[in-house]
Amino acid sequence: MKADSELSADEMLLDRQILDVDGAAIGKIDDLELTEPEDGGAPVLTAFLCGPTALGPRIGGRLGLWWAAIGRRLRPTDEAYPNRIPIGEVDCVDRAQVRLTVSRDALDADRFRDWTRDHIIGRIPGAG
Amino acid sequence: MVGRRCYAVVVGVALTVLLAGCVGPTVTDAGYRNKVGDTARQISSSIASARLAVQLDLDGRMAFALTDQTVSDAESDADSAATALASRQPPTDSALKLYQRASRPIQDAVDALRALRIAVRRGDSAVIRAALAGLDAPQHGMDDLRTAASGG
Amino acid sequence: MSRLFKMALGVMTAIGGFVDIGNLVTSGITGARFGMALTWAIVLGTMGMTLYGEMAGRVAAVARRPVFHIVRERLGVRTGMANLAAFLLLSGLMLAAELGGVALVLQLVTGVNYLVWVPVAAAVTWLIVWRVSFSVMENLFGLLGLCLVVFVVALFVLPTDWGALWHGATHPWVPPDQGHPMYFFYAVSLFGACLTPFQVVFFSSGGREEHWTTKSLPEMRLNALVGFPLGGLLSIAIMAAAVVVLKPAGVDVSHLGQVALPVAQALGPVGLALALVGFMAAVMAAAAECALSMGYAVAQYLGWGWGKDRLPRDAPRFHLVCLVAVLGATALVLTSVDPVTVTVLSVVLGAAAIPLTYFPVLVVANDGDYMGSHVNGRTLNALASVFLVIMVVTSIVTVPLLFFTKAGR
Amino acid sequence: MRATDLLGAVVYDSEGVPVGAVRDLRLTAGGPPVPDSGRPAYRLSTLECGPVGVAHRLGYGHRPMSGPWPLTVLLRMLVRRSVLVDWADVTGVHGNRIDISRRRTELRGAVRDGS
Repeated sequence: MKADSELSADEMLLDRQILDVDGAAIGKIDDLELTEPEDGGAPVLTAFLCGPTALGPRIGGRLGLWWAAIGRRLRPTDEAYPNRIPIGEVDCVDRAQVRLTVSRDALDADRFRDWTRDHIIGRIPGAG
Repeated sequence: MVGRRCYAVVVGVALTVLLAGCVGPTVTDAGYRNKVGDTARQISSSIASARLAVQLDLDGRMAFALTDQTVSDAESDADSAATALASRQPPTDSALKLYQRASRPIQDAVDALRALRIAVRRGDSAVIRAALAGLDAPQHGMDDLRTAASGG
Repeated sequence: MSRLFKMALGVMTAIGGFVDIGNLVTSGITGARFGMALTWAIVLGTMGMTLYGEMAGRVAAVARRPVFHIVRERLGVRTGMANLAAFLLLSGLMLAAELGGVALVLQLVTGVNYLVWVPVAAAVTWLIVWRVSFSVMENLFGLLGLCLVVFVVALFVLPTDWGALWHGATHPWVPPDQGHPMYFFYAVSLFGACLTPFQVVFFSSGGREEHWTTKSLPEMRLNALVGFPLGGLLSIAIMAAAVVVLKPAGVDVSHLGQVALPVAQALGPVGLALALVGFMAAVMAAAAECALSMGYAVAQYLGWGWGKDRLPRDAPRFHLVCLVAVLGATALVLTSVDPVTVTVLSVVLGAAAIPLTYFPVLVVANDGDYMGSHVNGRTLNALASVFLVIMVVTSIVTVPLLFFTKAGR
Repeated sequence: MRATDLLGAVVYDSEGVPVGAVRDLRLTAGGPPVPDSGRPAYRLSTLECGPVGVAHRLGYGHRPMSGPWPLTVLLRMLVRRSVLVDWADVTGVHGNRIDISRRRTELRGAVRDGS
């Protein structure tokens, strides 16, 4: 990953737009996954989390619960853990953008988009 | 959580006050006078609007359905203003007297606008001219009423 | 040559795109009621719009961030969401007003009740959103909207007393037959009609659609600094026409058709036809822009793909939001609520909501990390701060004014 | 652990005095390899704590903000009260509470003077 030697979570990462390798929008960095390594040292950044199940808890309150619940329904296995974008798939992070090394289709990150396309928008004539 | 509930209450109260302000009853003599003055002003504006549109039409400067539309709007505006006033209960004796003084010219104005609308729809320019002239008296009536409502 | 043409086209569409149902209605009403006394509100609103539009356009071109990216980035998830909700609510109201406006114009042309035309207006609006390309939409409707120049022509044909108009504009006292609350209520309505957040969201997102870069700045500035003020001038012309014809006749504007009467008096059927074409184009374009801006806002907040330069199936959720927006607004107009009342209400409430999106844009326009050498200068910042204060004051006084004047009745 | 579990949590110093809420996490390159890719990771090094989050969020902490004037002064003043807490000093994270092994007075300010 190409980035400065120091990143700040709130100022540079959270709520930034994620673009795939072609520049297509994937989502926002709704949360960061920090993992405590086996050597017992400080937690390390392992993945960006995105989607309703990551955003819901940040919205908080009843709306947040509702938001996360809808997100969970859209996941194939009713799983509560959000979409992970492993840090290894991140190409670069800088002030201008956050870009990945993979394409949107390889991630399977967005079932809501697929569902909307297949069930609503794709059925209207002229959707392309 | 408490903050949110507080917020909901404040919004609720604000909305109630706002809505109450929109349809609140007139309880004072001055309030009723104001209402009569407003009604006269609205009807007077409707007459002016219809007169302008029809005059332009007679001069061949109008097109499409605009004349018809403007005259219909004027009639229905005047009618609903008259109905709104009639639905208010005059709070005092002097208010009642004012209402009795007002109802005749207001009805005349609405009738004159109705006659104009019918004439415009029929399209006979002589009839239209006559109906247009018929607006003069109600216009004066409204002017007098405004003076009466604002004065003693 | 082609570059010059493009620039001229940009300015002309910015003029046509500035005016919408809000400007038509509020300029007509205030001209007939207050004479030129409220000209300052249009001038102020147009200056604000120019300032805001230029900053949002610059941020879109240099930092590549349209308005609602910034809102979420700088205000956070929760405040950003409240902001988004307010924007959607007010733009939905505005969209209803625009759709009602299109239907009203069709009623004026055909004589058939406007409620019949509402679904037609909605369908055409949605078709523009769905398939018409961005540049065709902007250019076609922007140029047709220029037909509104007949109001300026009308002023020259009518026996206009220019000295009296100028005197009225430079002596903005409250007319004796109108109260202060009413005067300031309509001042807010004019301010809000010129400075509509959905137009800024559209302008900056449109910049991303057209792939603006730092090189596009001169073109963008020309649109904002020349196009918007000329659009404001058009609003003043509409007001002046009402002052010359409607005010002496004692007509109080409460219908869209009355706004066109001065043109009929000056120029006859041909002028009237042009005025109605101008109304139609301006309001139709605004309806489509309004629906699109709601889609842009939601997609930008949640990080979805958006844009008219791709097929609908590649940005399905963006198109879903636009579709739902059009359907919702249509349902609102079909309740037969008076479109003119909806218009006044939406511009006034819109005025109250301006700081919500203006503030984050102002902050990011000062961020050296994003903007490099294109950050706001000192003078611009001073002006922008003054406007921030004006906007905040406006939003504080709006609701009490709405209450005291019973929405201007 | 998620970043937002830490953001907003209140930090207490060794004497139990609240230092402020966590406003930002600083991540430094050069950590151990990440399991997913085997590449070196960004490691959580510092918590930035302060009484007010707005100023930080808007960018008046570390970004080169050129104005507008009254806001710059006001927001910078708020940020100046923020302090840095090294992750190494954290002794425990319990829900919304973070305990550290130092006293408040020993902590560095988040904004260097003059910046």
